[in-house]
Amino acid sequence: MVATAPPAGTGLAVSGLAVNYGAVPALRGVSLRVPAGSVVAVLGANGAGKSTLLRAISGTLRFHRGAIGGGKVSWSGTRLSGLAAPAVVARGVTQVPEGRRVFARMTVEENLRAGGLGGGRRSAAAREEVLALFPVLAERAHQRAGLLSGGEQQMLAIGRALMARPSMLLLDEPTLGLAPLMAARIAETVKEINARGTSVLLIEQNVAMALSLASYAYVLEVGEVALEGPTAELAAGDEVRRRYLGVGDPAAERPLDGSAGRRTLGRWRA
Amino acid sequence: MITFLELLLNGISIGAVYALIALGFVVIFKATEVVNFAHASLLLAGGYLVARLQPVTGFWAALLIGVAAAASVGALIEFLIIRRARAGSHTLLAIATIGVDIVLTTELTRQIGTEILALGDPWGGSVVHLGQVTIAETRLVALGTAAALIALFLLAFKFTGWGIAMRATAEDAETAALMGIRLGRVSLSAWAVAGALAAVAALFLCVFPTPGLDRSTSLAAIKAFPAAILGGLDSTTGALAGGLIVGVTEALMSGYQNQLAFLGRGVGDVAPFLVMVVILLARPAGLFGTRETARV
Amino acid sequence: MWAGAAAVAIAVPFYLEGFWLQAGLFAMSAAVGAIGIALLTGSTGQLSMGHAFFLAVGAYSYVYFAGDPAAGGSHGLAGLGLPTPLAAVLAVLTAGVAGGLFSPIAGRLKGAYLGIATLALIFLGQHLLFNAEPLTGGYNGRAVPPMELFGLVFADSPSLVVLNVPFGSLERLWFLGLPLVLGAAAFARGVLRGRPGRAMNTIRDHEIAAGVMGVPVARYRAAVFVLSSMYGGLAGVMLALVFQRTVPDYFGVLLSLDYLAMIVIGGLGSIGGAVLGALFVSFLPQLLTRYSDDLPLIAEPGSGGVSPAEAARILYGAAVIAVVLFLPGGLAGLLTRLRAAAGARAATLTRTPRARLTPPPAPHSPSPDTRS
Amino acid sequence: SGKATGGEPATGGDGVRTGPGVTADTISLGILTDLTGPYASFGKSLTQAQQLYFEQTNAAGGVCGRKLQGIVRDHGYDVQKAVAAYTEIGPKSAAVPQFIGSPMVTALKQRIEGDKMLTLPMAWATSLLGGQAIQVTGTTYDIDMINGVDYLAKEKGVKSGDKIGHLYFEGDYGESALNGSKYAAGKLGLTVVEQKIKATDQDMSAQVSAFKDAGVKAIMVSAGPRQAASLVGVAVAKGMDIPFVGSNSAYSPQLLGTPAAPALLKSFSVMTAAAPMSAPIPAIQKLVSDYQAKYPGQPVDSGVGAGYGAAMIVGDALKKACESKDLSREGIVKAHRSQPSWEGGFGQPMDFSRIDQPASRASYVVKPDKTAVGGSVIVKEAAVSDLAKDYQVPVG
Amino acid sequence: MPAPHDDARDPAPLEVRAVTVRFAGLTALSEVSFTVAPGSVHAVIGPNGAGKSTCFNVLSGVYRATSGSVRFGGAELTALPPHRIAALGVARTFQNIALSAHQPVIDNLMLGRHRLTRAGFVSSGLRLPSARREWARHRARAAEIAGFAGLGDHLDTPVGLLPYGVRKRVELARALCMEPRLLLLDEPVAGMNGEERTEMAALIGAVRRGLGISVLLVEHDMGMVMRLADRITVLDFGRRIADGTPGQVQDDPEVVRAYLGTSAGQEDM
Ligand SMILES: Nc1ncnc2c1ncn2[C@@H]1O[C@H](COP(=O)(O)OP(=O)(O)OP(=O)(O)O)[C@@H](O)[C@H]1O
Ligand SMILES: Nc1ncnc2c1ncn2[C@@H]1O[C@H](COP(=O)(O)OP(=O)(O)OP(=O)(O)O)[C@@H](O)[C@H]1O
Ligand SMILES: [Mg+2]
Ligand SMILES: [Mg+2]
Repeated sequence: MVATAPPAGTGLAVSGLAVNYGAVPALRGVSLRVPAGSVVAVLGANGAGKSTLLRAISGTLRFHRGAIGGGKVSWSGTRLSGLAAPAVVARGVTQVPEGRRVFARMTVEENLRAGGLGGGRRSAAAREEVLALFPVLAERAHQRAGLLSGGEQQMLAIGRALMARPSMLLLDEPTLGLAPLMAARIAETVKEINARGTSVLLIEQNVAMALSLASYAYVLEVGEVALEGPTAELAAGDEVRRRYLGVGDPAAERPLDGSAGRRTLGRWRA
Repeated sequence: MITFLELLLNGISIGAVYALIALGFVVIFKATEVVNFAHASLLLAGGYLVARLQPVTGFWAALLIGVAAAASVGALIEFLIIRRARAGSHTLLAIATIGVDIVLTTELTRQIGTEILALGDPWGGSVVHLGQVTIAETRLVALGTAAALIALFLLAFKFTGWGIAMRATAEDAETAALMGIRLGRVSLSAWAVAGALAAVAALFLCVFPTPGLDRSTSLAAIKAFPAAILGGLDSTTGALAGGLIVGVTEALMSGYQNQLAFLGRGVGDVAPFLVMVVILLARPAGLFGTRETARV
Repeated sequence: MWAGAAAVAIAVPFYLEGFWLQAGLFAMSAAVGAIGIALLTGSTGQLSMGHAFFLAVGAYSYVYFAGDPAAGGSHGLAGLGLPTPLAAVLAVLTAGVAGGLFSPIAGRLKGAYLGIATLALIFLGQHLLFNAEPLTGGYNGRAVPPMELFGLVFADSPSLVVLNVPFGSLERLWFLGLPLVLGAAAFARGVLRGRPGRAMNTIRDHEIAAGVMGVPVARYRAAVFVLSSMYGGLAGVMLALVFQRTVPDYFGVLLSLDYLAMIVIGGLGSIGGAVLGALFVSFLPQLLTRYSDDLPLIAEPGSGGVSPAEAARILYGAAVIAVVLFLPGGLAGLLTRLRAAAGARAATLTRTPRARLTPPPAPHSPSPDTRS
Repeated sequence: SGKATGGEPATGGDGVRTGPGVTADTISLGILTDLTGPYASFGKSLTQAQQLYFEQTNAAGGVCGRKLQGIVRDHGYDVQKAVAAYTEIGPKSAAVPQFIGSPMVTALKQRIEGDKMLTLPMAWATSLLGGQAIQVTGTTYDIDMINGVDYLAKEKGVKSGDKIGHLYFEGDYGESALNGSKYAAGKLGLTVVEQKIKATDQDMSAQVSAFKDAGVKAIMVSAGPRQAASLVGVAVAKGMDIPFVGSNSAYSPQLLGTPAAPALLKSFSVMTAAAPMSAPIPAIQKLVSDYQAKYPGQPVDSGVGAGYGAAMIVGDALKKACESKDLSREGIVKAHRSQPSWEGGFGQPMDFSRIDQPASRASYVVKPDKTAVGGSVIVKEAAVSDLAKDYQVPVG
Repeated sequence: MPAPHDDARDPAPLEVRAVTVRFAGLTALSEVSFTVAPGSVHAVIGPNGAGKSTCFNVLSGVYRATSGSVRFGGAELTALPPHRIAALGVARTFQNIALSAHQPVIDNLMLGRHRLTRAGFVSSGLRLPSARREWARHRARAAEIAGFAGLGDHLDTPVGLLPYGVRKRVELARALCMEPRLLLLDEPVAGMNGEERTEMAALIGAVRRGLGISVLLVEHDMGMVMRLADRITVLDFGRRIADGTPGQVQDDPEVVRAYLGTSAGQEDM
């Protein structure tokens, strides 16, 4: 895929974004672009600021006592930064939160309805599409969402977000804690969603998967963009492989038993 | 037998009023997970306005204004306090509502002073004879109103977008916001609805068999606590069931207190609480409440 | 600094008039009760609106255990005539037993549910107090036998003059109340910092984890409830001694709510906060009444404006709201912050302050690290 | 330390022995009232009437060359606040012409007696009798009810073998009253059907059902005005055409604005030791016009008469104490107790010399009246029934 | 395998026999059986919703089994409440971190010592010397365990301020503080990056080497499972579909179909 910068005005543009939690800076001058119709990945270690980035876009920073300190976010030319979450949804940008966060006490069906509340009127059609994408949700329609397994919950969370018929989907670690097969299912789903014309900003720990899905990727490190480029280049480059794929890292290859230097813990005798 | 029927009917009808009050707790609890201890003062506020206005505007207009005003007081509490303290825990917010209750009740009782205010309702002191059983007309109206309102809310919670938005917000405000739900509106509307319900309940608490609204009216609201909780704090059906159980228990225990002398005098007041304790022992989340099922 | 505080505390009865001593003693009793609630609500996340009941149990059992059956006179009130210190200890234990009897509920319910369930205790308690006349004296209550410790009677007679100051019951009780409050606070602190405290906090933060780590959750909830009712009982005994009379009306819902207000205003979860809150809530109405003549906002009694009692209630209701809105750590948190600010100004950049999460432990707040 | 001096009696320049609360030019009187609690309306009338008395007395030169001064403390019907307030104002008061609430007075009984503080409780329970310093004015609740049952038997056709109901509050008030009705019923061969309620109960439907079921021929009411209104209203609506007789605290003119008014006007009467404010007694008529002049627009209820009367009793005790040059607290109590037949111009004479007897045994029968001052008029002049005459009052 | 000790606290076999767990209208586990040999690392894998966490919840007493038995040492676990199971030396971590966010790390760890300590309300309240001595002794051990888990620098930091990966290690350390005979780890590396995963895997290996206890492991990271586990049980829809050594399981066509999707090697991403 081509990774040239898209013309301004289409897609998502983040420029010089700075976010603070109280006095603590979490993002410093982050700029990135998600061209309309593309999948872009953001990678980074725990605490790099990936979720913070999504919160800044979706307008949920205030729930974490965070605030935008500078820069701006815009979608198709309209400014998103400063808007409250429902207003962002109304402009077609929807986020699937980290850790799924389904409404545990409501049924699957009701979760889906909740997802459709902020969006347009055609929720019946949206529902059809979501259930076609995730047939298991139809089977479990009347079960309480809190009692679904992790993967089922993740599907519900994505399905729920799709109920708003977004043109831009923000996904925060959708494969967190999912079985390999399920992670692959989710990856397929992301592709399918994208194929239907929705742009996707994907945050992942599963770097290999992220690189295979996205056309362009950014790597965040302690609140700043440390690396960016077309995924094909990144995947080939040593730096990403070593830092995030655990490939080529001697530690990963180290035999687990009998390693030298590791602290040991003896039994406790009382 | 006649006495029994009469007591039962009385219990059911006063129970309907308790159910209306309990419904107010339930609405707020469902929307914000906050137990609203200020409900009694909302009730007093609504009743007070109706009583003050009715000589000027006539009963129906006064009732409308009173209901609207109580709704705005509820909304104002949400807007000024609950919304701003969103970060706090629910227990803390519940205690904050105790603070609200203290302030409002003190000011309202000061305003009411020592008067007994009539609400000027059209039913007056008339009674209806059903066979040999007599019952105040106001109580029948209360029963009908409560049943209708409760049914309405039951359906609303289950089937309307408003109901779903409310429950979603209660559970996880941030995620609800991500769904495009306007949290401010949801919680504001819940408090407004609770205020309106409180005003309606105040009306029925202060009409005929009771002499009118006075400073102690809000104390009656305390009986709605066992009603709300024995039904299950998050259940509309529970509010109805709880209200009726409390009303009937109270009426029967007071009516038969001479036969129950060994339990001590005035057992009618304690009975609702005893029933509540017994039910909670068997079902810690109340009769219809959802049991917390945690997954780890 | 501690010596200074001790000296002031000891000097108080020599200088202040009865009114202040009495207010101080009420506050001491309130502080003990509030510590009990702080253990329950602040540290374990359980709400109780029924603590007035345990104060009543403490007060009435003391009177019953200490009351002289012969002196009951025409009222024929029952009493065991035990030595008063023993009666006080037994009264505290009785309050504990009463809390224990409630443990099937206290162990199983949590949060606001428990709060409302405990309302039953108030109504049940008052029903008993009114109806068990031979024990309680019914509506009129009973006179409280003064405490007698090492030959010293904590009453107005026989008269006693210390350093030229007549020592009546209030002056004498001061020296009984002070060590009791300090002891109660020290004990609670020990509990919170020790093994039980950690278990309690985990029950508040994550009930299931607590169970899996080996904490018997229901038994612990019940045990904390019992401990907290014993604090209530002790507060009741102290109150009875100051009051010299127990009356059922006093032990109502409002009293229970006062206790909740105290721990919130003081700062949830800390013992110092409970004590501060108790001082605030008990002194406020007394101060306003006392100085009503000089306060501009407050009307003369009977003139139709805001009376001191009303002003006090409104102020303390507002204080509860204000604390929840603006002062998450309560008065205790404010003090800590002020002290930290003062410390930061005094000491320069030599030390880095220990990391601290901003909001204090709040019962039932979802822990931020749950990924579900 | 400033505490080193006590409140010992001393003798002033004018040769009058003085105690706490009395200085060279003022006599301070403690008023422990309820302005924010359930008895606020009563407390307000009482307090204003007493202020009126102080003003009038001071305008006339005061007592013993000293001005009277009230120290008002509102306890809001809360025992702890009352105890605190007494602790505060006790040391600076010479007497207490108003103390609302029998639980509050009972709680402080020992201290009041110990302080020898002449105290007039505004409660009429028999449990308050028996002390030197505490003076219950007028009748006690039980005497009123005895007179009431007697009235029912003599004039309302209640006869031996009938049942009468009694609705009463838990506590001193209700139970004292119940004692009276039971005593009278026993003497007259009636049975009492009891219904005990709490001050927070509002709706008396269940109680009416029970009374109706028992077939009572009359109902005594020793509860609050609200409960009386509900009881009478419901009973009349259910077609019970029987008389209702209330204790003096069961009625308030405000009830005449409620839906229960017609029923009350029809069937309710009240027993009271004090003449109603509409009574054609010159002293009362003067009081009413003075009060209305000072507090225009304020209701003139029974609290006005009770408060003024109580202030007058204390004022007279002070005057008598002044005559014997002893304004110490003992002196005041002694002077007060030396009056076997005090008559303030308000109707019935009172005997203050017996500490174990009510000051009077005569009750008026009054009934609600919309147009009358104070909302009630006399139906039957004060009289002591034969039953009440022989009645042995339980003390303490 | 470490040399066996003759110790009463030696790991006993854990025998899960025909355990069934039903929720309203749903069978989360049906007739599942497996045995964890003493001192071994046993993995339970399976797709999401297969019932792995449910299994852990039964083992730790959080859920009650509808039928079946779980024996550990001489005890029948299905009849016991969580704290009694903990008393037998069964410790677990949670899939979703379950720590007290406002308490410092050391206090969270000391909670793990709960079952091993005695100080009650009275002795703590009065600060009896016995309670203080006990505290000092156990704190030293907790600090040792913290050091082992690489938490030595964070002892006084409130858990809520720590990064996710560190919190996961606090969870493990807290479980270790129980001095368990059986350690249940529910997705210990979920949400971690490659480096943190390696770190955690090494830690688990060291635990097993140093303490010789049995470890029951639920994990989706197949690379880690394959390297660590002695034996693997595979669940699908609440049923056991395979049980065997990593090699056997990896090649089991049923497992490939239900779980791995492709051959296991590729999952090591
Ligand atoms: N509510 C908050 N208050 C204070 N600091 C926060 C808050 N949320 C996040 N942070 C800090 O901001 C930084 C970025 O956090 P963020 O959650 O965005 O990271 P992340 O890249 O999403 O990590 P993960 O992979 O763990 O999800 C971290 O240092 C974190 O500690
Ligand atoms: N408390 C409960 N009530 C009802 N159903 C439940 C409950 N707990 C779990 N379930 C159901 O049991 C099934 C198994 O869930 P479990 O959490 O054990 O899966 P898992 O194998 O741990 O999955 P994951 O890998 O996603 O964590 C799921 O379908 C879930 O919906
Ligand atoms: Mg994140
Ligand atoms: Mg799981």
